[in-house]
Amino acid sequence: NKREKLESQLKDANQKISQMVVMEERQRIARDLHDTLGQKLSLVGLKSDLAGKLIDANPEAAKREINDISQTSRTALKEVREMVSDMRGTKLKDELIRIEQVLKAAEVEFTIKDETTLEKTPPLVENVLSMCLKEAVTNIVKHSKATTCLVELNESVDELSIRVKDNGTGITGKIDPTKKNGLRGMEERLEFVNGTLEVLSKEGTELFIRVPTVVKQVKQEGMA
Amino acid sequence: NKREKLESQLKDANQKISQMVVMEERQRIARDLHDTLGQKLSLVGLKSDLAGKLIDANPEAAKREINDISQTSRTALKEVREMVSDMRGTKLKDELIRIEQVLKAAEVEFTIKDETTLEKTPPLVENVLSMCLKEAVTNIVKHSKATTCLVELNESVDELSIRVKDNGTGITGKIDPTKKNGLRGMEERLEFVNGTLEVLSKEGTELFIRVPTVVKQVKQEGMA
Amino acid sequence: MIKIVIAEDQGMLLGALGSILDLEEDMTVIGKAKNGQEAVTLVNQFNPDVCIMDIEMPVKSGLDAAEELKDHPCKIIILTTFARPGYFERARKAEVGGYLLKDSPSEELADSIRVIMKGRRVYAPELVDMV
Ligand SMILES: Nc1ncnc2c1ncn2[C@@H]1O[C@H](COP(=O)(O)OP(=O)(O)OP(=O)(O)O)[C@@H](O)[C@H]1O
Ligand SMILES: Nc1ncnc2c1ncn2[C@@H]1O[C@H](COP(=O)(O)OP(=O)(O)OP(=O)(O)O)[C@@H](O)[C@H]1O
Ligand SMILES: [K+]
Ligand SMILES: [Mg+2]
Ligand SMILES: [Mg+2]
Ligand SMILES: [Mg+2]
Repeated sequence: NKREKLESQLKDANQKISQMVVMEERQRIARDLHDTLGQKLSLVGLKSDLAGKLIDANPEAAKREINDISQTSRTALKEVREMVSDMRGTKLKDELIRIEQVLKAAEVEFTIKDETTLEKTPPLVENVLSMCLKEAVTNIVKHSKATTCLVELNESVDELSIRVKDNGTGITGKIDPTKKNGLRGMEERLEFVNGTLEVLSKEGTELFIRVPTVVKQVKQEGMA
Repeated sequence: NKREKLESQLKDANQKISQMVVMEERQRIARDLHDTLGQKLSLVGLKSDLAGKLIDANPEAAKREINDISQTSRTALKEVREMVSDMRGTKLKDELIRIEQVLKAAEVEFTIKDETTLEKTPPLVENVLSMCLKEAVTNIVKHSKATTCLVELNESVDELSIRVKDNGTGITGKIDPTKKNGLRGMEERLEFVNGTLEVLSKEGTELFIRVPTVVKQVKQEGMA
Repeated sequence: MIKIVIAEDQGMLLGALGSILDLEEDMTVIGKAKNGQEAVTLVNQFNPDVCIMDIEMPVKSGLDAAEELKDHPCKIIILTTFARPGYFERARKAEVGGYLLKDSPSEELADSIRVIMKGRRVYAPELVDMV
């Protein structure tokens, strides 16, 4: 069967690409790690030895070493945190804080209803949702002339949803998909985690974003 | 045109998967980093403050804290080192040096003919080839009773090849694929980069490994 | 007395290494360099017994300096944090006395220096493994 053969080739190809990409990414991270952390951890090791030796003969010098250790380890920790947060993408709860600030600055009245714990939400999904929320609010500020914005997050057994509603002009006119990336980008990334986007334009604009709780990595259906 | 449409869908799918995989991999590494390094660095920070405070009142207790710091920082670095080495994969030229040392230690006379620059070889291919070379030489040391080993590397416009030849017993008897992983693992990984493995057993053992230089991410021929 | 020159571009590390080795009774640090070029100059000027080198430094790397000092009687010890492809091989070819981890405990570092002074070579397995 031609179609089956094709699908299996596709699966193979995907697997190869995945592994290749993972390796390249690891190498990049390895390089980063090397330069920032190795040096600082070596320094802490050496200085602790030094402090140990100085403690009886010269307690003041030992204190200075210990002080350096404290500083160095905290700088290193900060670097690790930054690296980790870069790698992890944005948490949804952080994005909520950010959009609150953005809307406040734009003098749009903000209401939020958040019933989610996000306990079982995979990081990838959170990342995609954060990105969607960010774009939705950017659009409100840029295009809607709205005075209010409502964000509603819900979690059920099998799905997570976000509603973003404004009382502005609504989406008027045709969207030129070759020029505008925001809404299309949202759709594409959502598709990625089997999610959907609905856009309603009536008494303002309403976006309804839904993502199933169990993420399937590859959509096999309807490929050919 | 159906076939063209299909190929473009395939390309899209591959791109999406790559992105997803990178994100997941980053998040996995981020978690590891956070757990291993974050913890230890926090501990070092706390203990250094404690040691600073103890130094006058109780220098012996301060020494114990300092000792912990020394241990903790070195363990952390060891963990980073292991993570980096897991992440990095092996360069072929490095593996060549390593096998030279291994064969020298095993008192097998080693000849190498290397005409390659590997300038255009993708890291994944290099990694697979290094792994094959490592296994081939491990087998020679473990099984062959050989006194000589020849490794020949060649690069042409469209392929990279490695020949590994020993003057030992040759492969005798049947290989039980449920128990032996080395040769099978080589084949599997080579397949991954569209490569092939030939095994000859005659006046010793000869492995011939070939990988096309232009790694097509997806085999386009015979697709539809 | 074992006379030592240290080359390391990270200031705090240079200071800590210097102090720690100076505390050993049979060792004295006679010079500190911030790069490979300064290290070569100090070694030629003061003829130390041992020169401890970081690898990645500005102006001239520790490996370049080690190669330059290959025929000098001073024993070179390379200190590094992670294995990088090709580094070990270069160190070996430059016939360095030691190729050690920067974070090796200071007792171990001092012991290695004494062993290397007797003409033996000491390579950290963590760095050799990954060649
Ligand atoms: N909340 C909204 N209120 C009113 N109009 C909107 C709203 N959101 C989107 N639009 C309209 O839909 C168009 C498409 O939005 P989209 O986010 O895809 O592109 P963009 O914001 O113009 O550009 P980009 O996001 O690429 O910077 C906008 O140009 C705007 O006319
Ligand atoms: N160079 C060789 N000379 C002689 N016999 C060999 C050689 N290479 C492989 N063999 C034989 O082929 C068998 C299969 O090799 P293979 O590498 O697949 O498994 P293994 O080395 O026994 O186990 P593993 O690699 O999983 O540790 C070996 O058990 C050995 O009998
Ligand atoms: K001294
Ligand atoms: Mg937009
Ligand atoms: Mg084997
Ligand atoms: Mg340096």
